[in-house]
Amino acid sequence: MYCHYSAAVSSEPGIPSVQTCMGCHLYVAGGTRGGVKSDTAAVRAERAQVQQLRANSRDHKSPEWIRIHALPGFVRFPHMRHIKALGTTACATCHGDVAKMPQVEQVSTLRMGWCVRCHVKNNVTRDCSVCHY
Amino acid sequence: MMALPKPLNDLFRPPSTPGVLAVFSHLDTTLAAIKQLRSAGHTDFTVYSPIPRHEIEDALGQPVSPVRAFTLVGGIAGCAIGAWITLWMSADWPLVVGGKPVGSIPPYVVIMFEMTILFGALSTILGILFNALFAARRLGTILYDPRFTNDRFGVFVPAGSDKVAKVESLLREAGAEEVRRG
Amino acid sequence: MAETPSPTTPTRVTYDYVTRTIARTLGTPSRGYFLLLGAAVALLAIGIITLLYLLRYGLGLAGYSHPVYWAVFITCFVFWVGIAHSGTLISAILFLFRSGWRTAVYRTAEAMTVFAVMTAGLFPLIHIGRQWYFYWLIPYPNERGLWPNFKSPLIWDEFAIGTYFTVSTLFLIMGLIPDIAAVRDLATGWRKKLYALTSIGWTGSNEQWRHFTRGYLYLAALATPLVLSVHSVVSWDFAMALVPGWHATIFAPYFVAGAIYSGCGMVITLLTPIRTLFGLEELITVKHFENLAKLCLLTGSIVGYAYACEYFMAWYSGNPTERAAFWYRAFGPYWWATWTMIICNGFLPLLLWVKKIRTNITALFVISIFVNIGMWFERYVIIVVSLAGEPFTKWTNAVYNPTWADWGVMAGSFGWFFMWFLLFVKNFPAVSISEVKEVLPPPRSKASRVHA
Amino acid sequence: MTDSLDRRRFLKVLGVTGAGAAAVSACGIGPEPTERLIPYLIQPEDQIPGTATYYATTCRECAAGCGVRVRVREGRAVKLEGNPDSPINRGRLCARGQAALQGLYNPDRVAHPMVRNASGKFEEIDWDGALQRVTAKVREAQGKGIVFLTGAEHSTFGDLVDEWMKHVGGRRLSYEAFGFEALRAGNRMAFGTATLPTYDFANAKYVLSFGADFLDTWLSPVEFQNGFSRAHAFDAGRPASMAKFTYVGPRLSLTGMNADEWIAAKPGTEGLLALAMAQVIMSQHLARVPADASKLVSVLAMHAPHAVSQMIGIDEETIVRLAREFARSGGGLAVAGGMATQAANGAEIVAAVNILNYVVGSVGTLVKFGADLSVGATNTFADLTALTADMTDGRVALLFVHGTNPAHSLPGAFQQALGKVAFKVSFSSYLDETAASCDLILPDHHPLEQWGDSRPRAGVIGLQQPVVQPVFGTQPTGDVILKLSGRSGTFLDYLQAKWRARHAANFDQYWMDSLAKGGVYGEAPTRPVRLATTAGNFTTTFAEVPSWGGDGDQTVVVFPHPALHDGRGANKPWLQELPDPVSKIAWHSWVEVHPDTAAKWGLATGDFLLLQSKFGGQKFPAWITRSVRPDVLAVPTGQGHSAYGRYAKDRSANAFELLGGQATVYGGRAFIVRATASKTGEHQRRIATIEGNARDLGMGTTEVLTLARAKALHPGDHPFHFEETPEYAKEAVEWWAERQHDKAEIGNYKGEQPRWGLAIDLSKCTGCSACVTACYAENNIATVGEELTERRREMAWLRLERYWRVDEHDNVQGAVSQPMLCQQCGNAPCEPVCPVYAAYHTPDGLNGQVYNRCVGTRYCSNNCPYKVRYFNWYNYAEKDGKYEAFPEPLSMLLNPDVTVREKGVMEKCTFCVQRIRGAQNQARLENRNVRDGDIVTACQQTCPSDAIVFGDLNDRNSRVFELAGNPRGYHVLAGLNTKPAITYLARVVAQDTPGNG
Repeated sequence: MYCHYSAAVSSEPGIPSVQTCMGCHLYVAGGTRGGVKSDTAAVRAERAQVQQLRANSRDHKSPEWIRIHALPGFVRFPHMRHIKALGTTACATCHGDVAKMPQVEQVSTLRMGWCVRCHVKNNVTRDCSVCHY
Repeated sequence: MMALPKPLNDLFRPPSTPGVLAVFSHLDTTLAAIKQLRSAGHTDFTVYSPIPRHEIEDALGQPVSPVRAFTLVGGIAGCAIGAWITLWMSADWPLVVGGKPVGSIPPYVVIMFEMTILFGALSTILGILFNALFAARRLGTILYDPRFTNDRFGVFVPAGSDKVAKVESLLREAGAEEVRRG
Repeated sequence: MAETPSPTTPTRVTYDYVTRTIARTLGTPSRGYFLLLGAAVALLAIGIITLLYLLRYGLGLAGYSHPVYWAVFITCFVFWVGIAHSGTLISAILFLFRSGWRTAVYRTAEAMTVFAVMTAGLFPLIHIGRQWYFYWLIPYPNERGLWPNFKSPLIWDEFAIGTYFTVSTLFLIMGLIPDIAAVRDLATGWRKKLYALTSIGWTGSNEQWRHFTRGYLYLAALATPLVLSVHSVVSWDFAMALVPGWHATIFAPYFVAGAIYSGCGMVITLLTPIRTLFGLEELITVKHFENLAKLCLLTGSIVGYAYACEYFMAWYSGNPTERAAFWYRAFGPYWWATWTMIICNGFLPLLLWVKKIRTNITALFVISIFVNIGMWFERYVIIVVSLAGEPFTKWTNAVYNPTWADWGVMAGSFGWFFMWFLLFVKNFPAVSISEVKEVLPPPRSKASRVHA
Repeated sequence: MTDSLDRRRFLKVLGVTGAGAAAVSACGIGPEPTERLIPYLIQPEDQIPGTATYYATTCRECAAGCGVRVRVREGRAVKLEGNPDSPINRGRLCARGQAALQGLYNPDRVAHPMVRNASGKFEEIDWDGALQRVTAKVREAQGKGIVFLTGAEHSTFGDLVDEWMKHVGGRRLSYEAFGFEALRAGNRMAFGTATLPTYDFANAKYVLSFGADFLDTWLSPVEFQNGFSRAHAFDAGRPASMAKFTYVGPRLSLTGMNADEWIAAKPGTEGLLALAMAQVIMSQHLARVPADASKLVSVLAMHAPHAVSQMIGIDEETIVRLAREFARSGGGLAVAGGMATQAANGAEIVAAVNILNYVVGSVGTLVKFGADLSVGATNTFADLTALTADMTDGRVALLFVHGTNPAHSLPGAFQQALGKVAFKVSFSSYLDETAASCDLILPDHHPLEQWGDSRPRAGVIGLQQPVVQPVFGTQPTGDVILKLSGRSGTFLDYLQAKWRARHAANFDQYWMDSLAKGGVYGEAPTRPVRLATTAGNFTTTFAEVPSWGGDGDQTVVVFPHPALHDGRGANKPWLQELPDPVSKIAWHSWVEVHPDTAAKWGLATGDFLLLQSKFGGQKFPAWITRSVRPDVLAVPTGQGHSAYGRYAKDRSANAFELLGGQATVYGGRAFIVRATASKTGEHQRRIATIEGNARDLGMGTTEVLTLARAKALHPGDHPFHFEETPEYAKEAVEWWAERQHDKAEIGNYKGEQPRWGLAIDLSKCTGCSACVTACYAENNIATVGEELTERRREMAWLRLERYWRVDEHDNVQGAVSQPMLCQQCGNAPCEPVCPVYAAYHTPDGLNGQVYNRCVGTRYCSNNCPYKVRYFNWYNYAEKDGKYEAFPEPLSMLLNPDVTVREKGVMEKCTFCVQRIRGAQNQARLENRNVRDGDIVTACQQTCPSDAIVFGDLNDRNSRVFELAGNPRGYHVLAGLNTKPAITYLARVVAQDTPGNG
């Protein structure tokens, strides 16, 4: 919600501006595991990336994000309605527990059958033109 | 003839049965032979002919083939399947088109009909194959002559060494142009 | 079955003669045969190249123009399905009617059926906009949980054509088995192996015949309603729509008759060369052609009557749109197509009342060609002209012209059909051996007497 | 497993999918190619991704100065909509305004400064270098003649230019191809003021136009259309009645075809008619005539009906009848001065019409002086000819051109004259004819990229602000001039300074408000006018039918194209593909020929006709129509560009070539010439949609009522009842339908869900086609180009069908325009035939079309009686494809809320379902239901005459529900029992013999 600032109010969640990132990473250097300092490759890589980010914001360069959760062009997924209905904690149902991922990966298929099953489970419309137009 | 894996071999090439094969060049002589064989108490002999002749059927007096049962069952099953897929699939994700009911019978009748025909036909074929196959299994591998598909009739009588001679003479008298043992 | 030598076959024709004459047709092909085959393959190549273009760039290459959204492809589809019908008619319906003359011609007709359906089946796939999603029309369980719409006549089509193809193929193979066995017992070398395999151990024993004849009867009994249903279903593609000129209850019988009409035409077109090429004059006689001609005459007359009906109803109903549609058809920009069809299908068959023409094979051959042309145009008129002159919104009326893409695919379809047909007649008995024998007097030691 | 390893594998996978996507994208299968997202550095606070932001600015497509709101998504301008605050267009917009976006994102824009090198080719140059050159040139040209040529620039930018010119000792001229000299001269002649009044169409009781095309090109079309439809609509909040509209002119323009009656007076004699009517009114005391009009009696007497009817070609009775109708209406408004009357005696015609207005007392009530529309405030054509002369004689050393393209609209003389000018600088953003013959191009920002303002009339100032980042390396000319004149600051500072001067107190607040509202909107005080002494002295040109310049035997009228105007719209595919409202011809030009004339020459529609005037010759394909006088040929401008871009270049012919370079006595330009016409033997395959009249073509689709009949209607009446299912079938149909709908449990059949519907009032619709372009813009509809248009493959989801209204003698009286779009049928024939449910009925009553499910059997279109489904024959979005519809950067204006359809897919109108869902989402967020009016379809939003209303038919209180119950309402092809969701309200004609049975 802090990073994806518009997820609750708009169909697009929005990606954080570098400014937003620095909001935390000015202080958070990364690389702690549950408060315990550790020194695995993973942690080193993490630190490196935070350094990179800081460098970026210093010389006003934008980092390049790679889109993991991509839907085809003919599908509409209004984020705000899902959050409105399921609450902000519901992000995990599709995106998984991102907080615990060293490297974000796609946890759900994001395929139509997957969407539909959830819609049926929660007894919301299955009308085609709700997502496809 | 090519080799087959063991189980198939058992099925398609049953062990050979000893007996006598007679070749006839005329229909009436063949019929005569059949009559005499039956009167002599032979039941399980085989008649070869290039075409199906009702005289032979009559002479043999066998019951009507059970294939028709296959056809009936297949047809009914097909119709049922047709009804099921149409109705169930429409109901599975109900969508209204043209203001018509989700499960509207009239258009589905077409599907049911086509499925009836399809399954009826398929099961008929199976029926023929199975029955022919089982008959072959019962009779075992018996003598055959290539001319039977052209213009000759044939009669094969399974017979142990004891009866062979009797059968041979019987067939000769009936008018066989050639008699072989196997 | 007819004991006495049927008039269609001279007495010197014996079982042996039949077997050998027909087996001879499988001998080494002549140069003429290879020329024909080459031509067919060339046509097919043209079709395939065109198809690749359509796939890459889109259907826009064809002549379609709003509101004519169905055109030559669907025309060809209906044309080929129609061709298919006479085959099953001759092999199944006439079998049930026990008409002896069918035996000599039904194998060719049946092969024609199978290959015609194979050809027809391609067009719905070619003509859709996203050919690579054709399988969405098939009800298969999928991740999305979607099913096709069984209310759509196109799905009926898919089922009807699918069933028809399966059943007619089985029917053909069934009839072939005893004959393959016959040629197996004469053949040598690789062909013997092929036939040994394909005749699945046929010996002609009484047990086999017993089940075979029964089964064959039931298949025929199933094929008969099927053949009538298939073209009805195809006709409903149009009759179910509200386009004036399509939306008519007469369509099913009208289409079935037309189909058999065109089918018989095609049979004549195919038999004439085969007969001379393979020297089957003894087995396929003028009598056969005359009977086919009579079928043409009958069905042709029905078609002619249907035309008359359509126009009468358009006038009699007093429905302005109906009237407009048929006026446009006869006197609009497509008058030439309409009159071609009316002359070829309505008036040409009337010539067959004359026995002289009916029994003159050359004449029949020429007429049969025109029958095919006429029937192609009938479908063209029904489909294209009805859409082009759609009287509900005259504002959008437009004249449509086919392009090279339309013709290319159509040529390909003919190549595809004839390739299969030619390959078939050279590798399998094009005339039924066993059934031709059935109408011969069986060999007897004493002078033949008629049994009850 | 370490995450670095993870990442490498991850990237590899991505690479693979990417490649795969590329490989199969040819036939449109496979996953979306990998996206790489670049975040903002600093978050812009007014931008929410996925949510549109609107910015108010001013439309600069013509000088009317309509206010617009720009819909911006993720930094891209995706749609223009009228600004409701603007008193001029009241939230409406015309097709040209809608298409402004395609000017902004036009692929043929000049991306950077260019200079002509020694070899005569243009080469790129950096801004500093360019500016240095100009400064140098200015220095050396001082005293030798410096001229700055602009379009109609009544704005702060104009002031800046003037200042600079004064400073460097040059002069500014403003030029519009279609000036209003006749109008101004006529006003001076009649009232002694050369200003342009405002016309209050809304309150008129009778509208009489003498060739003034106030609905398409005259002065302020959107404003006038809005007003006109209020007056002319059958029941727009008034006791059921309407103002009759009579059109006098040689041909039916978009304006003309909306007339209830067409008086096809001989061209040039409109003035006579006006005077004759005035004479009747005065002599018969039909109105309270102002006292000072008495001095006209003698003049008018000379023009009594019996004296002039011969010349006009209209019989006396008609003239008298018109005079009576006009005067008795008690609110007659006569307008004159369109291109059709701008010829030798144009000023007199206007003067005469002014007199007509004056005698019925409309001047000051409906015709209000004081506002002085700045559209006409350009230099006269005479000034331009003078300039041309100066240039030819080398009295101009340095020429600046901005916002106008004289080389196209002034071919011949000006073209050659350009050659004589030592150095020419163009600020054009496109490589148009003028720019092409300049030495230096300093491309200007598009109006949507820069600051500015415009003063369309006294009291109204439209403010113009940049709504997107500049698309190319252009620079706003304002800044450039400031730099050149060595002044500090940007044009914004200059602009604000000027505004501060006007309103110093609490400026920042004032500025912010103006920005939000899109400008300051005040009322100009009406200035009373009296007849001038010159009012009566008409030249003898009225004595005989005027002889136009040139010899030829044909009278050729050159008129502005409603969409392309003087040609400035020619490089916008939307406008090119928009069928002309009258002829329905797209992508090329034409000449209008009357059937009688055509028969005489053995001419068929599509045959090319060579028009040869004294000044030039051009070929046009003939369009044979009854909407033009037999003795007149009419040709539109707009096409025939020799440069300007891929869509405009070498397309058809330039009608300006036919016109002379000589100014008329009142300094205007004659748009009527004599010419000879000859067949060339060439033929254009498809030129227009079929001709025909409402009686036979519109059967079952178009309904027209006489005023008398309409007045007689009471609520609950069903005059079109015969259109419904015939009695004998009704019972059966009803029974069946009920059974069906009961069984169809889901869907809107029980009225629980909304049923979206539309009401279209044919009495309001003028056929201006703004909705068509709006639909293109909103729904990412592909433009297919001339070749495919000829093959009937236009994609316009919303098309306008034009049906002639004819009298019993088959003479065209006018036309009915009917917007035809998907009717969203309740029993949609297209749905059941789709084998894959791509076409189906949504629960809220839409006729849904799921593009990604469609396999393209096209059965639905065959089964659609309205033929409103369109098929993607090619992949119009294919990069560099032969038929690519959105070449970079045009693709930037694609609406992100709408799928771009792929090859092989059927598409159609779905009532802007994206807007419906958007509104529903918003309502859900605010825990409320969608209110009536929340959802506005693109066509409804832009419609200048408010003819379209969208809403929920199941909501008893919605506007659309009320309209659907209107006795004038009917469903197209109701007999088919398709139960459409669109209700059309029959066109009412204020005439006894409407052309529809």
